[in-house]
Amino acid sequence: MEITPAHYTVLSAALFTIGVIGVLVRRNIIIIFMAIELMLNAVNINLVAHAQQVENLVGQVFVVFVIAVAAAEAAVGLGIILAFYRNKETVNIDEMNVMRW
Amino acid sequence: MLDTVFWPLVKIVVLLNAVMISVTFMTLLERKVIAWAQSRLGPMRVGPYGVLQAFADPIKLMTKEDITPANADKMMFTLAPILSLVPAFVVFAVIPFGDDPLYYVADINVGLLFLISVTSIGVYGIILAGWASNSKYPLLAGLRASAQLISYEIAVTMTLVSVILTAGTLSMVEIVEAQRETGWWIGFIQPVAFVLVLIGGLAETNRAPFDMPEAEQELTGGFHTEYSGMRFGLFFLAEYANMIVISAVVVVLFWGGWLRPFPSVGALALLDYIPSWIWMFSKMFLVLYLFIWIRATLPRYRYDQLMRIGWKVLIPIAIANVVITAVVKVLL
Amino acid sequence: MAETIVFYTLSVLILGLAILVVTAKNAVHSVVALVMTFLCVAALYVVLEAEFLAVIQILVYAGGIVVLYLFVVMLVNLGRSPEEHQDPRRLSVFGLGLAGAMLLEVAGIVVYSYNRSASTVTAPAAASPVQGNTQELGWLLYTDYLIPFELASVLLLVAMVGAIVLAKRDL
Amino acid sequence: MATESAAMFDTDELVLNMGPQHPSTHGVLRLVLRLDGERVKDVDVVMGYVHRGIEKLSENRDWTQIILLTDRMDYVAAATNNLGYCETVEKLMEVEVPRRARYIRTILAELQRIASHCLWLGTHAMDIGAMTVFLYAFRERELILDLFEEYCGARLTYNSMRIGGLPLDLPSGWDDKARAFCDIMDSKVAEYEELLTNNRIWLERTRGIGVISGADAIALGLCGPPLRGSAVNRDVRKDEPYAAYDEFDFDIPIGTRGDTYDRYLIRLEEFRQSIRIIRQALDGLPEGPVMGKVPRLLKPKAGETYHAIESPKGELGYFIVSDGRATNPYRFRVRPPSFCNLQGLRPLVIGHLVADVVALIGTIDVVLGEVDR
Amino acid sequence: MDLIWLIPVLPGIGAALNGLLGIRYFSKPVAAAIACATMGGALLLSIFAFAQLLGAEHREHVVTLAHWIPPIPLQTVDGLGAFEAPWAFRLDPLSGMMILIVSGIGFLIHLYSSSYMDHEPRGGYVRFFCYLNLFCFFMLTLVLGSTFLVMFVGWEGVGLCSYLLIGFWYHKKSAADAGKKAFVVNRVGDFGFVLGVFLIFFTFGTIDFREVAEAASQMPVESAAFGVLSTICLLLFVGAVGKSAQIPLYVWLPDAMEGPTPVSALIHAATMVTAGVYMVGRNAVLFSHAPMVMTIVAVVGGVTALMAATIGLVQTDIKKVLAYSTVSQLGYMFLATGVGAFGAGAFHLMTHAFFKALLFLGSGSVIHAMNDEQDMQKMGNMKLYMPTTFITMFVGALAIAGVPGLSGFFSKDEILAKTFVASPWLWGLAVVTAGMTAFYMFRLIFMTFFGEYRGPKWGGDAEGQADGDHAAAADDHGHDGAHVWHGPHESPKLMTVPLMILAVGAAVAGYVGIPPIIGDFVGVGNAIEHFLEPSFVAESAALAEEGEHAVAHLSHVVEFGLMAFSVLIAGLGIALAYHLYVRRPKRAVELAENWAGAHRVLTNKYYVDEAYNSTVIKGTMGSARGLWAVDRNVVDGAVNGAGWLTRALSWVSHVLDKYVVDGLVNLAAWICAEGSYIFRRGQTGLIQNYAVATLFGVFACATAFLVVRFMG
Repeated sequence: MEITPAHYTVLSAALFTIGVIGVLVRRNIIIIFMAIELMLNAVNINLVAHAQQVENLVGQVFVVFVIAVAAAEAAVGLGIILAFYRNKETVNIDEMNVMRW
Repeated sequence: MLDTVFWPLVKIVVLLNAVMISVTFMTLLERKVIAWAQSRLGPMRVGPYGVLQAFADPIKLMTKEDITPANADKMMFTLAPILSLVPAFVVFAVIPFGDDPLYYVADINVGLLFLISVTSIGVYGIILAGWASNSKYPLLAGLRASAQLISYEIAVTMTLVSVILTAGTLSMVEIVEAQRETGWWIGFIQPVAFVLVLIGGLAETNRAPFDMPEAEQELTGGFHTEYSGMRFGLFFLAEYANMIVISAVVVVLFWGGWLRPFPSVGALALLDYIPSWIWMFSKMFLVLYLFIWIRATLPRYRYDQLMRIGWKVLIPIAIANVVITAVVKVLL
Repeated sequence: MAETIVFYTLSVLILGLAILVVTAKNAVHSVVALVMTFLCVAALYVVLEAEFLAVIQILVYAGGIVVLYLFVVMLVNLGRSPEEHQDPRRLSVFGLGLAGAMLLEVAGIVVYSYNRSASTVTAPAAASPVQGNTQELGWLLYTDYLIPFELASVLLLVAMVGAIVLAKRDL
Repeated sequence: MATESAAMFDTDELVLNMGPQHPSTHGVLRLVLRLDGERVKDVDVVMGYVHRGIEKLSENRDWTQIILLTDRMDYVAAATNNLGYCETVEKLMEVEVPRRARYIRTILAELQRIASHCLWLGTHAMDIGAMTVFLYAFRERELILDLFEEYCGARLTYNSMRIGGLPLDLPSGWDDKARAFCDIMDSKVAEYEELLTNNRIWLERTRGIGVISGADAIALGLCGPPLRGSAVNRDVRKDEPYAAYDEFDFDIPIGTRGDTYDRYLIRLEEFRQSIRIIRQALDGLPEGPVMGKVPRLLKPKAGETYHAIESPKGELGYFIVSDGRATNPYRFRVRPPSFCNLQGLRPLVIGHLVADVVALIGTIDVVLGEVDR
Repeated sequence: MDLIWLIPVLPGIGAALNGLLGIRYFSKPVAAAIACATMGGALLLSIFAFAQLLGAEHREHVVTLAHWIPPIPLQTVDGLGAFEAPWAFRLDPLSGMMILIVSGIGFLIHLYSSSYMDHEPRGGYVRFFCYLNLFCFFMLTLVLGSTFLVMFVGWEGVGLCSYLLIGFWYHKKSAADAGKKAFVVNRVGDFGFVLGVFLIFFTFGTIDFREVAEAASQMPVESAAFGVLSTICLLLFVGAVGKSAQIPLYVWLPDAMEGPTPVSALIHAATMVTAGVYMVGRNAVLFSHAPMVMTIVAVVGGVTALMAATIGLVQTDIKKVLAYSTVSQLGYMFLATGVGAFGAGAFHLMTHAFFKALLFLGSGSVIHAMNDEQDMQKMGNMKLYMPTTFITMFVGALAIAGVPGLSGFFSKDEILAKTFVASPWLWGLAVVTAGMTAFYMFRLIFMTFFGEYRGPKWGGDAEGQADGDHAAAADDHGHDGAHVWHGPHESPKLMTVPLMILAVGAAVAGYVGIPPIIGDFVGVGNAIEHFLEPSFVAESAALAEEGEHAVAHLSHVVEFGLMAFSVLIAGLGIALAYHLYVRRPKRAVELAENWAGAHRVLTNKYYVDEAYNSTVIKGTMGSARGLWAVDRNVVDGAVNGAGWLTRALSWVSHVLDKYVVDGLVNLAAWICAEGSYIFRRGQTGLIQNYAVATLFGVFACATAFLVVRFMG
């Protein structure tokens, strides 16, 4: 059976869903960040697969940008986590509610 | 099928064995060279002049009891040495040891980049070893080591960019070919880059004077304090394999790989009768000897000094080197 | 045939490891599973003839970003597991169901659309002056996408400054 | 970015136990370090692991037997310990020591100083990672041990002196061997200097590390090279000459900044000065007996005395009380230089990095046998 | 000569370097080297420029550096004039002589100071050289300035530097006060000067010296009426009086001795205080057209000379004696200019610069040797300890006393001769002053260098000698109070060499102005007068003719007689001093007791300071108090009334605001607060709940898409 972009898309959707579930279910914010990385990767798989299919490298170009954004997000996000951890001694997202009403 | 699967597999098997054997002899060489530097004899008991020491050591490591500390994370504790060994071996795939495809496993078009990226995986082994041991010294050493590796990786990668600019390709084989065509080894064009890669290589393989993570006097052995037996042996193997990789990279990138000296001088064509892989190995041997020599000579840097050198000296110089190379390249 | 085998193997690995990332009790195990996932994704890129991206995936993601995660996990040396405390108002189960429904819907859309238009649309790029995946990608980045590329570099610089400012204990 | 997080894994205070089984604490010293990241905030120095009660034992031994015990204090400089003890008892009994014996004692003490410094240099350099120097220094120490072996038969615990003089005269030809050793040592000191003195890494590891002012050093009771490193001119050999030191010409090196590098330079210079003293002593070696007039039964009259000499580690003092009736001391007390210098470790270490701790243990040059006694 | 602008700028650069960088970074030798090097450069340039000037055909050279003030239309007598001031420097014989004096003596004093100030801490040392260089910059600007305004920049600048340097030891209250006093008193004079410049512009429409002089020479001599020229001159003279410490504004100069001695030598003897004389000389044409003012100048000068000399007779502070001597000699110079002998005044200015700088530096050397002791009663027999200083100071004293053959003789004698022609009364005054000058100068010499040593004891001689090296070593290490005094000693070379050079200058400087009666014998003319002539005379034909006429009337016999008489008077003064202070020291004390009243008046300087205090200062303060009372009661009352009104109005507004406006706002807030309970429920603060909401949105969209696809 030939592998079509549809296969990749479904794989990507599944990976994305796992990421979404991680974001929604886990309470450790570091793991939530990792789930977000999974989601970004799902998107990347999609982009690369379709780039190959349409024989156009633009999709890959955008993967490069996604990776750059992911790096920036990880750096800043983890910086915030560390700063938060220093003040509150926790990384539980349920306890991060000081900005609530 | 034969060409795409069988022969590469054979080459891989041969290569892996060669690497492992050369690592054992590397340890012997190191002990001997340092012993001579320190006016003593080194191992003399096993075999003539201690030659068989190279086999005695691994046998000892393999037969020793393999202890897992009670509070260690068992899975990670086992995974860590494997994680540090695999990348060290994988990178051999793209190193060309001679001019014929026979002498290398693969010539991929992003070879150098592949090499850099796979090496960067090796850091996991060290961090996880430190963490999984569930002990203070290894954790401290593991964090130190990974910080050191990542810092120097930036410097080395930056420097390699200038080499890539000079050679105009990412393929290891083509880099050597480029040196043959111009007749100039890149080491002569990019001496600064060579020195940077050499220093960065020392740091990335945790060699003196950057052997902080394994500073026996300070951290009693570093991240592998809790390891024993063959799991310790795997770390050892990985470290020396990495040294060989660095030496091979330095030779390929800067000193013409398998090329004979003065590749453009026809009068020396006589030297071509010597097989290309002998050139390669003898150059690698010189680089490795230099590493050992440095270890015998220099004291150790302190951790903060080491990080300072990495971030405030090497990286700026590397960036400047890239910029200058780019400007020269554009102007020419 | 080979591609099929490789694809399914990798898919199973990716999804399995991803599930491990999300479910692992210990954050360090999560991180290791994440690295493995990324390596498998890189392998998938090779299958998709995107060698440069595969290498970048390993170099940046596996070798850089995830190391950062590992560091943070080790630094955040918790006395108690973050999963101990749970807010009663959270809607985890609802979210789980919703995510599952989403997956089904997307799969449905994909299957439906591909069944409808089996003919694939190709939009080959204008003839590139260079050959090879890396070179072509570079060409695109430095011509058509130069401004986004530079913006990305500025973004990274800002992120770097921001991370240092946030992480430094006393400024 | 990754290293930014790495550089700040100083999130909480870390208590690190260094020793007693640690490769670089030179024996069985235990340090409990309180770290802020890599920086030492406080340190507890725990010692006593090799306490053998030498002082108390001595109060139940014959005067001559005690010499043997003193060997076991600073076991890398046994002859110096012998010398200090013998001279103290001689002072108590007012015994005249023949000139030849005093000369030989000086030679032995200075050889011992070189040997001790060799050991120090080797281990200190080893701590900082320069392992080749370690083996070089031990090579030269071996030559001294050979000389001692030829003189008294032992290589570590010499038991090489007697109250009132020496047990033996020098073997024939010994002085030529000693001269030959001096020539060898001269070139070897230059070799050490070549490896370390201008080595960039060595400088970065030692210069400005463990700075202590002269006033602080005096207040802490430091002695020997750590004191002189802080620009305090104090050397018992010059200030209160003993043995035959007043007859020789030598200099006392003094530091300026009081850091580890200065202490290193001072000890290296002391190599040269010791060689100078040995050469002078060999050239001017007088003829005569090596044993003074001492009664068979040693029974000093009642009284107490304190006498100090300059051991390689610093001021080594003996305080002895005799009640005039027994053939053993009534009270025997040692002022060990290593013990006093160890007082300086805590102020030196605080504020430095973990990696500097080993360098600082090395720079004060303690021998735990002497600290614990 | 086009480089003359560099002459002032070089020390300016030195000052900037030392001031901006030096105080923080430079070591003492570096600072001193910079200061001395820039001054040396200025001196070389000055010599070069002067040599070129000597060789030039046309002895005037103007260099315009830049435009400073562009032409501004301003009202003048002749309608609108353009007020314009370029940065221009003028080199003519008068300014040529002045730059030589300023840069030459300035350079020597820089050298001297580098040793004299050595006890200062590094910061103070560098600061001192910064000020000193800055002073030289302004002084050279003053003398080189081509317009009144450029000159005024220098004029104010030297005033500032004088203030800074007098108050150099600002932690000492007396020094700080003296600085303030000098500054305030100078303000009075400067005010007159500024008014004079205004009037000049209003009258002539220009402020360039040459143009003013040319315009003035066209105007008639105001011998009968007190016209505009006289007014200008009087105002300018007020400025000169302030700067050059003449009656009634001389009071600041003696107090200025609180500054370091090199400062006293440079600023308060050799250069700055002569700026007044220079300015009057520079405007010779104006002054010669206002004979009434000239008379005032002469009288003020003469009376100042006499009065200061009398005060100087009894002072015991070595620097105060020299200070009053300076005031007195400045009076002499004004006397000379007042009688129209501008050349003689300038000549005396030059010789005075030499010997007075010498005397001050010598006294500095003595003070230095005596460990900062200034009271002559506590000195004595210093010639034993410091022969070089003694010899050089003795030469200086001889010169100032007017002993034949030395510089003071020539210049003073010329003034006397010219004065005799103008008015025998003033001549009498001047001769008496000359005698007093000789007396008090030699009183100083004898009290300081002869007789018995009366100073404090120090460690025994032998011990002192043995510790010499140690003391020197200690000096090298630190200057923070640990300086131990080992008795009077000769000063270091850096201090004595300038003394020697100045002594040679004081001895021979007079030979450029040999009076005609002697010059006729040896065939040498009065070189300096001839040289300076273009600066003074050319335009004022009328007066020059009159002067020539008068001098011609003076026969050689009379002139010789005058000369002999003044020498005799000086000799008498010296002899009297010798008698009273060497032969019979007790006699001096007896004299003081017998003439207690007069002595008290003189010691208290005629109670001038006290008089000023009770009149001028009290008056000023009283009127200030009155004005303050008016301000408080009337002006503040009006302001307070307005304030009260505002408050009353604002209270009304406040009530309105509180109950009406705030009520509305609070109502709106209350409504919001009550209403928000409904919406607040959704804000759980759980990020994941928000994410679920987002996901739900996506789900809805996807569902909608599917529905549309399948339905459509």
